[in-house]
Amino acid sequence: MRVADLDLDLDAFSGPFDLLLALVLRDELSLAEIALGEIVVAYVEHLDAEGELDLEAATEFLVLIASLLELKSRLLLPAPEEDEISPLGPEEAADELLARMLEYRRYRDAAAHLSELFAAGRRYMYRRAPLPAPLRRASFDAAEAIYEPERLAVALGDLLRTPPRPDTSHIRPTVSLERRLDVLRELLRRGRAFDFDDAFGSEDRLTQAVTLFALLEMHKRGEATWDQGETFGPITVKSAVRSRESVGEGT
Amino acid sequence: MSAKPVEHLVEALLFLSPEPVSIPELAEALDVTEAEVDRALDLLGDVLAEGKRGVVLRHVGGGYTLAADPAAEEVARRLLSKPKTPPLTQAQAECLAIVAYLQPVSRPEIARIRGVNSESAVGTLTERGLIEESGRSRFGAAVYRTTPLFERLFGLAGLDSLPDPARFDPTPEDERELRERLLRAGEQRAGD
Amino acid sequence: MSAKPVEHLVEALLFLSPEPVSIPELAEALDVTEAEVDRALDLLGDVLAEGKRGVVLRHVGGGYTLAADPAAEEVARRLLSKPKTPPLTQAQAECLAIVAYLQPVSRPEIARIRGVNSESAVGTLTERGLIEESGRSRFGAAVYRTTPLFERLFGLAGLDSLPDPARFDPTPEDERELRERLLRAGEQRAGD
Repeated sequence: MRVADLDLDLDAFSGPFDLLLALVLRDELSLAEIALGEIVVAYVEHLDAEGELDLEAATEFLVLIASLLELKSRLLLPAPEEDEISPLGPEEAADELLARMLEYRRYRDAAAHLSELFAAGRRYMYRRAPLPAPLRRASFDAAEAIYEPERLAVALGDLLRTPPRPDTSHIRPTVSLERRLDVLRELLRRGRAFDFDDAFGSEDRLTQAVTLFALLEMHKRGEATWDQGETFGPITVKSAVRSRESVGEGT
Repeated sequence: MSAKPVEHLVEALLFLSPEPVSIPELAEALDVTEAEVDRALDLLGDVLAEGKRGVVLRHVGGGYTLAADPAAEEVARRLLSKPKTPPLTQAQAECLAIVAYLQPVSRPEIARIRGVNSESAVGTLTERGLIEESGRSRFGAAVYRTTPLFERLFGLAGLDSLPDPARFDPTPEDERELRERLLRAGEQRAGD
Repeated sequence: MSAKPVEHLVEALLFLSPEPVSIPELAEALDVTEAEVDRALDLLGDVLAEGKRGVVLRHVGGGYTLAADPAAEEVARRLLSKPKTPPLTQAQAECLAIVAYLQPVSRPEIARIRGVNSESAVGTLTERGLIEESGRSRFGAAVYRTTPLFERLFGLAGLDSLPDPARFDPTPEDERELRERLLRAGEQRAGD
């Protein structure tokens, strides 16, 4: 878990840690009201529940909580009159710098020495050859039974299995509205009227439904209309077009 | 280079090269004539004759190479041979099962049963000494059988102690011969 | 094995082993005392001293190994078409020195000593196999140590063959002079 997602339930705030940070940084929440100790407790509890220490996350948490503590201490403590941390005197500064320079020099010179060793060492080339085959396998005398014979029988069983038929249930037949419109128009051109059940009774349900939908579309365009004498009775589809020429263009 | 005797340079080259090196290759690398390489190899062959040192000069497969004295094999095994018995992969287990139950069996047959090229698994099994070539099929393909080491590593008293695959057989009612059924199942898988 | 002189078997083992082999390992494989191995290595070292043959005996990386005589380097690179390994840059050498002497050491610590970010040099050294991560510091930073390859490539028998770093410390006079210079520089800056 990322530290940012650490869920907090404090007196003054409840929500994820990163929201708390955002609110504090935008001055929408005063750090003075937040008990930072509670956040630490929440984090330790979270660690306890997790059972293992994610070092990256723990480091991130330490950095964040440390900066919050620093911010808060600045808020709570009176500002110093002037910078109380006096700069190092020239003597101390020189000593500190000297110590660091000496430390660096030691490794710089050791580095020069290593570079010489490297230049000398890389003239030697070593053999890079695989071991001869007999040495790459277990010796017969030392060999112990470490494999399960069962494994071979299972593998053979796997090989005897023929693959199941491919599952095609996810492939759905498609019925094109365009195609159904063409069929309806063709029927009307031939006979001016037809019985829906006679024409489409043997089609599957999807085709029937799309055909019905196509019929509604034609009705809307003024191409077709229908009669149904009684509920669930036969439907007679008729052309609503007076002039044949306008069929297909009547919108 | 000039001061270094040619036979020493040849020794260094053969020492470094994992593969045998031919006389023309040596001559080119050393920028000397093939006759000089020949002479150097003669000298080196005297010094590194079998029994003289720990390393011997060998003439194999169109070139020269250095090898450890065979007398050192036993101690070398003690020092270097970590038993090469890692768990079998599924591909290796399948190939090994096919060889174990059908032996002798050819590589094309193994591939047909598994439905995939099985060269690498067969190679590894051969390398580890679990299977070995036992001749050629009528069509010239290498045929394989299991080795005594295989029986050792599987704790089998003999090949007839192999477990009955019927228990793991998804189509036990089918009474045809195992080989035929495996081939048929493999072809169906490949036909997808 | 009995008839075979120990130094010949040692030679065969070192020839076969891809890594340097220590005296105890040799003694165990050969089933002889370490003193006998010592003696055999002495004999072998005489025969395979630099310049005597094409192969030399080396004591590196905590053990013994064979290498081609450096005189053959050029012809060997030609035969094996192996380019020369690039030398170390100043930054890499410094990082390597810090890791070699202070291991385990973290990257922030390396950066503190060198005074600059050392990410790229540490990365290259890791890639070249000269150093490796060996864990995490208390603060979660990766810590580094040198590898056996480092010892081998630098011809070191072991880490204790690294020269005493005090050897690289400046003399007291140098130190005094350095301090004077720093003080003068500090006064100048303060006077700005």
